[in-house]
Order: sequence, then C-alpha cells, then structure tokens
Amino acid sequence: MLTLDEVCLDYGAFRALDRLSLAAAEGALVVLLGANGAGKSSIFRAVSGLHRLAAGRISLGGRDLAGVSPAGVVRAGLVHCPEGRMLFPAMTVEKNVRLGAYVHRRDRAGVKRGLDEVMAMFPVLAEKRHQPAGSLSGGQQQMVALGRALMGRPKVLLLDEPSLGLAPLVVRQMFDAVAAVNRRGTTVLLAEQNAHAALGIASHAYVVEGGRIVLDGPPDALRNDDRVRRAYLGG
Amino acid sequence: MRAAARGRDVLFFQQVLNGLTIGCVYALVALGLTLVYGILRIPNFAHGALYTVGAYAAFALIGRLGANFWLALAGAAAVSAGLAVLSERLVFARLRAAPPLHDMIAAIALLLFFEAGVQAVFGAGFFRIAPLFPQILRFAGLTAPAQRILIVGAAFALMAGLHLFLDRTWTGATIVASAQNRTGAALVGIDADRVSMLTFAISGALAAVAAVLFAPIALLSPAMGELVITKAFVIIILGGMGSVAGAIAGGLVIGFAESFGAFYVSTDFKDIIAFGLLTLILSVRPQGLFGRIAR
Amino acid sequence: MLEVRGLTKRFGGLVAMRGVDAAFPPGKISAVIGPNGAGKTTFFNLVSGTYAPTAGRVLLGGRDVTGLRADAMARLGVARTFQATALFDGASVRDNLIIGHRLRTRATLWDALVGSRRLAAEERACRDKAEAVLDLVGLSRIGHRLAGGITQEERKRVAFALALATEPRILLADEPAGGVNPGETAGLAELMRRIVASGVTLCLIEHKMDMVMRLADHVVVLDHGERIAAGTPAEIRADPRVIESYLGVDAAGMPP
Amino acid sequence: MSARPSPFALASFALLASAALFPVLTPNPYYLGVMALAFVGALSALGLNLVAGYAGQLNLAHAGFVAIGAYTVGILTVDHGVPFWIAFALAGVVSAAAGAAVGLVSLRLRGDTFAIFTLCVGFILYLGIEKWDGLTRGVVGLMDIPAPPGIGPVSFATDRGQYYLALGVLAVGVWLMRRITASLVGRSFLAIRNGEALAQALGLNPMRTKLTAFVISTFYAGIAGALYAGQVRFLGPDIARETRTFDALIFAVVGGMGTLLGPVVGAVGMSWAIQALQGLQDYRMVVFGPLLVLCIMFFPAGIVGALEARFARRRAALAEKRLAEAAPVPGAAPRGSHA
Repeated sequence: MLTLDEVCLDYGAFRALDRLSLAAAEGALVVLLGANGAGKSSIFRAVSGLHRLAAGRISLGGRDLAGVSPAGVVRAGLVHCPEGRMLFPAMTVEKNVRLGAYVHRRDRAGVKRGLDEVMAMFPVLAEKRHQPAGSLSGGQQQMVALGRALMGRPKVLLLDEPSLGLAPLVVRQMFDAVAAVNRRGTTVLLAEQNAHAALGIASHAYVVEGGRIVLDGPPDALRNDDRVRRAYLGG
Repeated sequence: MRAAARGRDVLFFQQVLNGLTIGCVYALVALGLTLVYGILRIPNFAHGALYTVGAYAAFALIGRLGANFWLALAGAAAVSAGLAVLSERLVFARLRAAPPLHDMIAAIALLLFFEAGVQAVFGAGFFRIAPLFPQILRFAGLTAPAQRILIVGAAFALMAGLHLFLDRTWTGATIVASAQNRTGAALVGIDADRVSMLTFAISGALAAVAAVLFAPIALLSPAMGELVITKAFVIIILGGMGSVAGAIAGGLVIGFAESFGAFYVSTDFKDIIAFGLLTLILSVRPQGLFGRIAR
Repeated sequence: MLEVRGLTKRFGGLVAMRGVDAAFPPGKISAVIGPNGAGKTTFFNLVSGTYAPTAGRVLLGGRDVTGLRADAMARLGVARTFQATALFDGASVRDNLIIGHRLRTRATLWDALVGSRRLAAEERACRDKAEAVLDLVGLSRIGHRLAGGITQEERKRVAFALALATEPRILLADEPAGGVNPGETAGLAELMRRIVASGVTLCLIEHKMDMVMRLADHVVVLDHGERIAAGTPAEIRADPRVIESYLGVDAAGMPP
Repeated sequence: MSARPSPFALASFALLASAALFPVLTPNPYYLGVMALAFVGALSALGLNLVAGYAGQLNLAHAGFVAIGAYTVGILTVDHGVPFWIAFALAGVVSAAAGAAVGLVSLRLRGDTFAIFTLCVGFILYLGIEKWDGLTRGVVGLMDIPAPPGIGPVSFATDRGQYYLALGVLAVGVWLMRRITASLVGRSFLAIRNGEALAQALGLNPMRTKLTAFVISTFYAGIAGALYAGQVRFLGPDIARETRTFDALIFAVVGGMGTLLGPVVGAVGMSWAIQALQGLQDYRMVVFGPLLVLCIMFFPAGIVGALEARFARRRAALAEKRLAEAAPVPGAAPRGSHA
C-alpha cells in the first residue's frame, strides 16, 4: 500500500533520514518505535509532502508521491495526524473536525455522516462540539486531531505520537480507537514512544534510530528485544 | 434653556454619526489588514496604498468612463484586489523564507510605488467624487447626510457578509484555519497559496470599498491612505493582531474617540488621539489590550 | 552548586511544571530526560531565568536567585546553549565568539567613542578568550571559517564555545548532540567530559539515551512536568516508574 | 596592528579623497548642493542603519528625530537668537533625549509591533510639528534660519563651504560610527539582532543594548537635521514625514544594511540617480519602489554588503590556505565536504 524506498531527507546540513526503506501492506497497523529525534516525525513529514526528499521514492498504492503537495497527498487518500496535533485552537471542536473533510467538501451528506461517526466514536467531543478546541484537555485535543484526520477518509493514516503527554487511561482509549479504525480497513502507520502499548495493537513494527531502520519484525519478536529497550533507556 | 439642551442633543447625535462613519471606514481597512496579518505574519504597510488606488480607480471610472457609482465601486474593488494579489504572488510569496525585516521593507517599497504611481497618473492635486446621495435626511429634528448613512449601512452589511463568509463557508474556513495553524491547514488538504491570494484579494477589495464610500466626504489625494492605514495599525494592535472582532470593535472605538475628541477637545489634534491612545496603552501594557502582541 | 526546590510554572491555566526538586552536584554531569512534552525545556527556561517561576525557588551556591533575569543569571555564572544557535553567518567563527565574553567586560559607549585603553585591553581579553574556548572545544583549526559554512556538529561545538566564553560555573546544554550523526555524537560526549574536567558543572537535556546513560553521573527524569525519578543511570534504568513512562508496560493497561 | 591597511580603510580614504577633490573638479554650485544634501541624507541613514541594520529594530519614526534636530536649530536661532553652533550641538542632544523617551516605551515591543508603533510615533511627531503653530509656525514653516557662521578663517557661507561642512561632519560621523560598530558595544547590537534570547543568555541586557543603539541613532538623526537646517535654511513639517524615513531606509538597503559604508554609498548613489531621473522628481518612487523590492529580494546585502561578503570569503579562504601550508595534518580529510 505504502512503500518508502531508500528515502533521504535533509534539514540544512543535517541528514534526518538516511536511505530509509519501509513498507505497510494494505490493512496493516505498522508501528514505528524510536526515541525522540530518531527520525519518526521526519518519515511522516516526508510522506505527507511537508518536506521535500533529498533522494528516494515514496509510493502510495503504486502512485509516486514525489513532489506532490500536502493537499495532493490528502486527495490521494493519505492523511497525516501530526505530533503536537496542529489544531485550529480558536475554532470550535466541530469545525476543526469538519475541516478534516475539506477535500470531500462537495459530498455534503458524506461529511455529515463522517461527523456523526466521529462524534459517536468520541462522545465527549459531541458534548463539547461548540467549544473552542484550544480550551480542551490534551486527551480531548488528541481526539479532535484523530477525528479530523478520519474526516479525510484516509486509506492510509499516519499517526504521530498520539499518546504524547496523555494520562494512562486516555492513552488506552486512544489506542482502542486506533485499533478500531484499523479493523475497519484503514492502513495505519503509528509512531510511538509508548512501546509496549503500541506493540499490543501492531501487526508489524520497525525500530528507527539515527534516521535509519535498525530492526523490524512482528511485535512479539520485538517486545522483549534488547534493542527496543535500548532505544528508550540507553541500556 | 430647553432650546440649548436640545441643541446639545443634536450636536451629540452629530458626533455619534460622525464617529460611526469614520469608525466604519477604519474598521473596513483594519479588517483587511488583520486578515493579511493572520496569513502573512507581517504588517502589510502597502495596504494603505490599496485604499488610495481604490479611490482613484473609482474616480477614473466615473470621471473618464462615465460609470455610475456602484459600477465604479465594483471596479475599484476589483483593481485593488488585483493589485493585492499581484503583490502577494510577485513579492510576499517569494520572501516567505526571508527575515521579517525584509518583508516589512518590501511592503514599504510597494507602498511607495503605488502612491507614486497614483501621483504620476493623476497629479498631486485634490479631487472629489460626488456623493451618491447628496441629500440630507431629516428625522425627528435630527439631520444626517445620506452619504454617511450609506457608509454605515454598507459597512455593516459588508462586515456581516464577511463574518458569514468566514464562519459559514468552506472557503472562509480555510482562511481562518490557515491563520490559526498553517501546517494543520496544509495537512487537511488546504492549498496555502490559494488561501494567501484569496486573503489578499479580500483585503484589497475591502480597502477600496472603504475608500470609495468615504471619498465623497473626504478628498482624494495621493497621500490620502497614509493616515487611514496608520490608524488601522493602531486598531489592530489594540484589538489584537489577526482578530476580526477586534478590528471592528477597535475601528469603532477609534472613530468615536476621534469624533468626540475633535468636538470636545480640538479639531487640530483629532488625528493624534488614536496615536496618543496607543502610546498610553502600550506604555502600561506592552502586550496590548488582548495580550497577543508579545508573541 | 545549583539547586531548585518546588519549582512550579503555570501558563494561564496550564501547569507546565509542578513542584520539581533537583540539585546539580558540582563538577559532575547531570542529565534531564523525559518523553517529548515532559517539560524539559521549560525546566531549563526556569532555571536560567528566561521564565520566572510561579512558585518555588532557585538557589545558586546557597543564594536565592529566583526571578533573576537570564542576563543576570549569566553574569552569576549560569550559561546555557540552545537547540539551535543563531550565528552571524557572514563573520568568522572566531569573531562570533568574541561577544561571549562581553559580560565580563566593562567598556561603555564612551570607551568606544574615545577609543580608550580599557576598551583595547578588554577587546584583547575577549579575543584571547575566544581563542581559548575555540581550543577547548577543538575548533582552533576552523576559527577563520565563516560561521555560515560550518557543519551541524561544528555548530554544536560553537554553541558550547559561546557559552564557555561567559566563564560559567554551570552550563545548561539543550540537546547538545541533537541532529548530529553517531560518530560525531561520541566526539561531543568526549568534549563534554573535557568541559567538566575544566571545572564546569554540566547539565544537559538529551534524547540520545545511550549517550546520557554512559555520560551522566546523575539523571533527573521528568514526565508531565513532574519529577518522577532521580539518581544514577543504573538506578534510573531499573526504576519501574521510568520504564513505565518510556515503555508503557502497564501504564496503558495493555496485555503484555 | 598589521602594516597593511584594511580594505575598509582604503575604501574610506579613497571615498574621502575623491569627495574632497569633487568641488575642485566640478565647481558647479548646483552639483555641490546636491552632494551636500546627499551627505546629510547619508548621516541620517547612518543613524537609521545602526538601529535597524545592526540592532535589527526597524525604527519608522526616524525622520521625526531628524525633524526634531532641524527644528531645534531653527527655533533656537530664529526665535531665541541662540548662536548657530550652540543650537547645532543642542540639536543632537535634544533628539537623543527624545529618542531615549520614545525608546523606553517602544523597545519593549518586538519586531513588527515595534515597526508599527514607531510608524505611529512618526505621525505624532509630524502632526505635532504641523499643529503646534506657536512653536513651529505650523504649515507656514520656519524661515530665515541663519547660515552656519564661519569658524576662524573657514567660512560656510558659500556653496563650497556648505559642501565641506557637510562632508566634514559626515566624515566624523563615519569615523565615530566605525569606532562604535567595531567595538564590543557594536558587537552587542549584532548579537541582539541575531536573537534576543541567545544574547540575553550571554549576559547582555537586551533593553539597555537596544536603547543604546536607539539613542545613538537618534543623535545622528538630530545632527543630520541640524545640518539640513543650516543648509536649506527653511523648515516645514514635511521633513518629519514617513517618506523621509523611507528615503533613509532606501539609502541603507541599497548601500547595504548592517554595513558601515553602506548608507553613505547608498545615499550618494541614490541622490545622483534621483538627479538623473530629474523629470521624475515627484514620482521617483515609481522607479525606486520596484528597485527597492528587487533589491530586497535578490540583493538583500546591498552594494557594500556584497563586497564585504566577498572580502570575508576571500579572507577565510586565504587563512585556510595558510593553515594548510603551515601545518599539514596527515590524513585529515577536508571538513565541510558534506555540503
């Protein structure tokens, strides 16, 4: 479904991704593990067109994504739910979510249906739908971000650290939601620091270090791997 | 005794109407400025020139092509909107990665260019556009020039329209969203270039409409935009840079302050009132009234 | 020695830091770690005087320095580096470093106008200092290069050199090895050991965990703006709360 | 210290020598007047360049401070009979004092807000001059300002005298500015421009540093105004207008913001360009506006900035070469080859 082939990405003189390759099959839930600064977000920025590649190829369902604008990537069916959420803080919850359907705006009935689905998925958002998104708690904001991303009807969903700064209970809710989205057929690429929780729902996992993939395999194989542990605790 | 009190009431009403008129003009100019600030994050010093160009475009359409007032208004809006879009495409879009100082200098350069262009075509003299409604309305002993009523009515209609546009339409939402989080907007598929061009076009059109409506009361001169734009800056600093409601409220506040200041203090110093207010407030609160300045 | 007690910071309604205690033993390397968004940079901003804390105290050598501005803290010997260092790209690396010693000089505008002897002496002192710190960070060979043309790793070294030119007692380094490759990281670790050996207390925020664990004598772990652990690297590695916050074994209640 | 004069010294000497010879080569009084005014513009741009180019704070009220200096001379000499040279010195002081007051309020604002606010201050100054008839004579203007009286055998009554006076003051201005910018004080300004947070972490007090730059720059503005008053001998409120600030800004940008000689080169060059486009006098911005835009887009360092960058690169390359010859390190790969 989504493949990265020898991708390089530079920030000025710094090479953030160094000939990195990975693939996510249709319907898979692929987890990217790695410490802060390992390059997980850079992978996402490369895929969603926010940052130009220095080299390599990215393809989505056989289509080359090189040089496609962020808007074009969304239209092609790939939605990036970024780290830090990037909400529109002064807009209401409902508008934030609704804007996720911007590329499908002409399908009014579909937008309405999508909005209802998101509100059903996160009832707390339905309660607060007319409040400014910036006034919500971190967990609720993450729900808005996920809901907004789902409104783009992604075939592939990139989720960057959805558990960031959230309380354990909320993290669990978030992961349940991600697993549910995946079960309904969306391919998910999930970057996480919360390794065990992420491995619990993954179908495949990669460990990213210094802008390269250093290890990959099924979750069970990685769960007790020393290198996974080392990625976090340096041990 | 009663006649004197009555006279005071009439004069008071006159000041309210004057304040409302000028406040509406300021608000329309400040609205465009604040929208562009939201997208560009730099003060567009050239905005005042769009105001001037708009007025002269209408003047030319009426005087040389015999257009009627409404047609001239639409034409002026189109000219200013077009120039705004051109300056965005040719200049600001290409300076995105440059230091903010460069954007500001470029904006100043555009301002100088537009002003000089107007002067080169029309000369330095003063002109006047005939009011659409020259009559004076009388109501319950109060009098009001119809043109002022037209300004207030049209301005409020435009503000309401702009509010509905930003609040209710997909296209309007793209502007609001981009101002609040540019990356977030890109990630839902909003085309940043399109939003920038649209925002500049709206800002130019609003400035031109304000200028044309006000032109029958004020006079046309190449420097007519300078004072208005400077006050519009005062307004968006006070009202919060990027805030639409702040621009409208700030515009009206400054309008009233000027009209009453001119009446009760001195006409000579009415133009200083806005700046004095700004200095006073920023001396006490450097972060502005709404605390969004010191980012 | 630098110490904070009950450090708390609120931004509006948001509590960014809550009651953090920490002490940075002199002559040692301390590290502040924690997941993204744990409040590490906020912590540095509070300690270095960029923000004033809402509550709590900052003590420097027993003296209460809470609420002092960053420039005053720098003069007291608390230096800091940033994740990205803005240099004057059109000037040489050496010239860029001269300003680092300005706070130890006293020449005024008047000295500049009359070209006083004091100014000349102090400018010489600043140049000598620049030379000395260039040498310390191992950049003597590229001191003449334009700052715009040096590598990411060299920039990181220049950031250290600038901070060292202020003659600090304590140096707070924000991601000193961020954005450099593994080989260069080892070199920077070596540099940090040298800095500590020269008598400066070092405290860093770093994401490269293996480096932190090998380098630091003392580690403070932050999560959600609170201190969840402090101790030696070995203690930290075995601390259940730390493992939980990083690996999330049971935190999310997921089946193992 | 080194025996070889620096490129800066050479350039300054060449400029100064040709400027000194100019009246001999072209006795045309009109051209002398143009040049004398260009020197005044250069002095004003030199001040603006310090606060905007070095310290990074775009002060759009600059012309207001030039006007304060000019009116100080005009009012003191015409209305109070104060000798010209005393008024001349006071002009700088009064402008600098006003600069200190304005700076204390405005420098607490950052970047774009500072620029907007100073634009408003400029308007206040302009409107103040225009409306305060009792002091400034308002729109009528101040007339019959005395010419600068001669000092000893030197007379400033002639065009040539005026020319040399302006040149002399400018030369002193550049020389002092060189001392400031090359010193630790000047380096502090650059540090603030590069980033206030880092500068403050290095122990610099941002407010004090910016205020110092602002006050010096307004002092230069005041002296420029005083020269102007003695040269033109008539003052109207228009000299405080923001277009005059923009003129100084154009001089600095074209010549090179943040370089010492940039404003001088820009002022002289642009003044002659304006002469060449004489027919456009009032509409010169039709040409200069786009020129400024192009300059900021494609040539942001300006004339002197580009030259300095070239010198800096060559110097770095030379040092590299000398180093390699002096101590070849076996096996040391050339660094920076990553790019």
